[in-house]
Amino acid sequence: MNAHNEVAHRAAPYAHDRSSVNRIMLQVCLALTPATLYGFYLFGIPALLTFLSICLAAIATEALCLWLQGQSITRVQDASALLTGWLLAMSMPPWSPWWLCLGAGFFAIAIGKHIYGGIGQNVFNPAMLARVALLISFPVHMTTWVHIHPLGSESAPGLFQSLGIFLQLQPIPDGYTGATLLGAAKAAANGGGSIAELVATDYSLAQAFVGQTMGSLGETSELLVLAGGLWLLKNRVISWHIPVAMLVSTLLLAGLFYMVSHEQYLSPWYHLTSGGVMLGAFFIATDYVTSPSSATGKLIFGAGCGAVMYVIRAWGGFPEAVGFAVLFMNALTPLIDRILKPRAYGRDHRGNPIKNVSARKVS
Amino acid sequence: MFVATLVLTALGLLLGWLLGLAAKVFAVEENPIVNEVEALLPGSQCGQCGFPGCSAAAEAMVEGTAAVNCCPPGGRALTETLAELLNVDLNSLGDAPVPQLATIDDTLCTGCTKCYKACPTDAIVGATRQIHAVISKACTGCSKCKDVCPEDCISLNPEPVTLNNWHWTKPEAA
Amino acid sequence: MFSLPIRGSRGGVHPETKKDLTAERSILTQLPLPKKIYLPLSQHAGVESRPQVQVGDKVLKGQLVARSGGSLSANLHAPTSGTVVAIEPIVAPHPSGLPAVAIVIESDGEDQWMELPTLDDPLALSPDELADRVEEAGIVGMGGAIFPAAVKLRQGRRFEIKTLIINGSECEPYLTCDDRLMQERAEAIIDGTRMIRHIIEAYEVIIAIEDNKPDATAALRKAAAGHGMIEVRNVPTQYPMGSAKQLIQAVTGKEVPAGARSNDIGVLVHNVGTVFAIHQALRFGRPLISRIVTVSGGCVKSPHNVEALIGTPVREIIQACGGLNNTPARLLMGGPMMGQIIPSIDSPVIKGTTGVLALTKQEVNEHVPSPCIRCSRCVDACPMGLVPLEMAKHSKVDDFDNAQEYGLRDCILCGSCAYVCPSHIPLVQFFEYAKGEMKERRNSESKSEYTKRLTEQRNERVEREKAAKLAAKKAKKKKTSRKAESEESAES
Amino acid sequence: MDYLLLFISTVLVNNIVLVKFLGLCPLMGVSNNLSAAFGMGLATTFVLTLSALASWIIEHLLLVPLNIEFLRILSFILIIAAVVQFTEAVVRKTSPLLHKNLGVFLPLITTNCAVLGVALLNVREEYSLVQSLVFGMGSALGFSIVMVIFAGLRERIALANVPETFAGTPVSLITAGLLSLVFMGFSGMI
Repeated sequence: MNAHNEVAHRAAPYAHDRSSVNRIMLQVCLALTPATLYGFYLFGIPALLTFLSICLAAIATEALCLWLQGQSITRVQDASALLTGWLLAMSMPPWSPWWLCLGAGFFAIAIGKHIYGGIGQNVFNPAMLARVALLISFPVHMTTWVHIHPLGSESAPGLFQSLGIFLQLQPIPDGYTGATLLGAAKAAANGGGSIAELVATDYSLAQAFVGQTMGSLGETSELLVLAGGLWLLKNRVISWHIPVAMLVSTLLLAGLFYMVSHEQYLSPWYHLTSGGVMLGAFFIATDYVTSPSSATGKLIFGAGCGAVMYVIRAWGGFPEAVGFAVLFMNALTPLIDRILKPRAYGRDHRGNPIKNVSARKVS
Repeated sequence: MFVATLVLTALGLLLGWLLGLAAKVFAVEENPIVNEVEALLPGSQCGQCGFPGCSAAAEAMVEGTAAVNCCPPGGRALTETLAELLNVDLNSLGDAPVPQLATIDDTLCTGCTKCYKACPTDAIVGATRQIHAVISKACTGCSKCKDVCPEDCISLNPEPVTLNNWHWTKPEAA
Repeated sequence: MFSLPIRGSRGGVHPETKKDLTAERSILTQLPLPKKIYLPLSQHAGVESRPQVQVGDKVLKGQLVARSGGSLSANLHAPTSGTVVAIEPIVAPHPSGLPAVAIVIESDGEDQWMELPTLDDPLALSPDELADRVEEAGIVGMGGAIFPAAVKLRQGRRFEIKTLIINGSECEPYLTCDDRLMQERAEAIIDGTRMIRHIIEAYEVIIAIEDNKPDATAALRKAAAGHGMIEVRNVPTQYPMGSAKQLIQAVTGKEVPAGARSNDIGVLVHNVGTVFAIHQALRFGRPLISRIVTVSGGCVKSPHNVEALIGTPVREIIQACGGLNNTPARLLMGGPMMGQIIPSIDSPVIKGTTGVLALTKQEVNEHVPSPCIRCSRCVDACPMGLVPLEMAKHSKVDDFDNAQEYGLRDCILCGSCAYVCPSHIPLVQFFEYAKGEMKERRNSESKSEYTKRLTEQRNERVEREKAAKLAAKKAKKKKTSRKAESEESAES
Repeated sequence: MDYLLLFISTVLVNNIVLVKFLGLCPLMGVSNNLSAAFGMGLATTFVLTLSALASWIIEHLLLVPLNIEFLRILSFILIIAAVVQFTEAVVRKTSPLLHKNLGVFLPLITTNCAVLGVALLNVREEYSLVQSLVFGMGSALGFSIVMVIFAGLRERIALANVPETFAGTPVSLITAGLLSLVFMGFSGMI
């Protein structure tokens, strides 16, 4: 009678598809790889250092937190910390100093994730939380955008110079930094200048799309990010609802106001190809933990991300607002999940049994 | 100074009058909560809670001197209803006493009918000089029968697990 | 008669079917007679049936050995001739491994049938009489639901049934018992279908088969050709298509309202196995004493479908399939999605045993669960449109009200959610736990109400008795005082 | 248009809870249950709007003409207390369940610094009657929105495996801080 109790008891099903958390995380990392490599190419060795230090900090913090909570450190293998660090690195200024990188990785994992109990428990996207916290705390460092210096070009810094910049032993050379399109547009709008003029002189849509512009480490090439996102869609790692809703709502809102005034508002196409919209839509807003679970909920969530982002970009104090928008919608996610449950079989949308009892009783 | 005092007094009087009016308009008659609690309790006056009867227990629960899970016959369901009613955090409660069932050892029973008479829910069947048996469906585990049994042949045990009431345990998973 | 368009049901998963292990092999019918047969008294939905034999009695094959114990209970018959050697608790074929009382019959090797009644054409008899015979034969839902078939038929008779669906979907991986049955005994199934239709007076009959069983479809189409009103229709291959609610949706496009039965929308579903058993009972008077069982899984040497007597120990039917070539990681009754582990290889086959699976570790693919990452794959997979992740989270903290609200009340425990969960969370076990706990609470609530009523009744009675006693005492007192008075007066 | 801007600014940009850090007591106290938080939001909206209006009237028709501004805080609290008492009577009559859910926090709206804060800010900013009303309603709406959002978050956190050290109020406070961080995204808009 007792022998059977020793067998690990577990209810059905006794079958499983071959999915695992680790596999999902690594798939997302793989989808990010092309854009990341391109970022290294554009911004050279300092970018690589930024990337590595953030990822390492994230993984180390994860291990530390697991150890502190008495959990198995081998759970680092689920690669979720790597992905958080990776996404964070993608959205950081490419030549960030070492302390900013370590701090970012630590904040994302420790405050963003492990305060709530680790993987799956957090309410805000850890990567965006760290980015926003740093942006508010260190506005100068977080908006130091270097011009592109492709590997092999004359202006690209060598290994020692890169290390020097990374460790802040030497300053970033004069003339290496500038304003992004969104930043310049914001300045122009605030200063009463014409955005149309600014765009016509200094910026090109095609280059913005391909990624020949300055910006965050991995966000510049919308093309490669989009490719990675589509690959994730094809592999069913993410669903189409959030990205499509977010891009469409951005496009619609930006288009509407662009029609109102070409001078005051930036063209919707620039909105889509600048900053981290693509990265946000395909990789950040789609974070499982902090986005709604039902299809309708996802649509609303995505549309909300796009709308809040546009509102902040157009009228707020920050030129680049993907982080704020995603975090704001993260805060609304529990409500969306609660209100927009999927319709259950045999029930209407409000949860009452449907009334199609059609068979008459034979008395 | 005088003006200030006057203004404040006037203000106070005015607001007080308005509130008095509101209290009349929005008056509610409430059923004293003790009655509500007592109505929920099993009412078998079994005394397993340590109080002389259900109404005493209800009073103690409302006062907060008795835990809402002190009633074994009511079980978990009653505990939850009471916790909701009295606004008690379920997690703050200790382990509840397990409901018990009486069983009569038929090798020792002499059929004296003492237990039969003591049972508050008529859960014991049998007649004089016949072996008695407990209907588990009606037994609240109050142990009144055990106390009166001269042969000491009644024992109280938690309800056994059978195929009918077995269910999967909560997984330990994250 | 018009047919509604097939509307794909929502959710669902596509597990590896693994049906090729047994699908091409014909059913083994001539199994060696087991020495001992174990018939648990509870092989159906309701209460235990009551034994009608005593230890030492000789029984013949097909003889009634236990009678239905209540409205949802069923009769039990001796699967072979022999002697009743015990009526005692055995380890039940149930994951709990708890004891269940069973009638143990030692076979005498003769396998001698009792005298079977000669029957008129069942189609000429009245529906009620036929339903009685189905009940007499102890037939329960053979797809694993183990709900007494006669009860279902009688319930169906109280409604206007537009569509009778014969469920040949068999969506569980590995299982091919219905598939083989349909291929090899198509005529009998069609015959049984006609009888059921006759009983419930359905307007139309649809035999629904998943489109991964072309041979069975063809066989049934051929057998049904002569009889109008029976349509053999393919439904998409998708788990859990064999679940009545999903099948009804796929075939009729209608949903069964929550809390209602399929009867209410004029549909009745019977499994092909049940149909075959009904055919046997009504055509030949044979009670339900055997069934087709799929014996499969990576640990079985030669997987086959076998026609096994009810009560045969699992060990013996595995022996008939060449035995085990490995210690199985899991030994199951039923399919891998909704089946149950059995505590011992000596557990007997019961009426609802669709399959016996001995699965390797690799096939089961169990992992230590990790926390939920809210990927909502379970939400997409749920055929009922529920939110399994929230149901599990609330069940975990015993917040059953919210678990119900997120869908526990509608959950059919199909396991689609747990199958796709990348965190390997045992979602179904959470739901089983929550449902069990809620049942316990309901029971204790109703018991509490019951005992309360008993107390009140008792108090009333005690009061009455007291009052009566008091009255009697008074009367007596009066009498004695009068007596004393009279005595007094006599004295004076 | 100005009123609309004022309204939006008080709801989002200068949110009374997350930017001005007023009314944190009910934010922590009543936000563990969504329906209670919603009810609290409604009750506070009622009180805030009414007391903003009443305090303006008292200020401009009583205190200023009689030159007794030093009684401002005292008389405002008196008004607020009366409005709260009135609200409690109404809630108890109309929704006993909500009354039970809110418990002690309903009378405690009296000491909700957001209420007094709004009344005093109205005076400091020298708002007109309509502006005071808009400001009161905007603050109340902002308060309600944050209450509801926060309650949603807390219901989720209640199910999470929060480490023991942080479980309960600590993690709630951290979350409130992070939420405030998120609302900083709206800064600079107006």
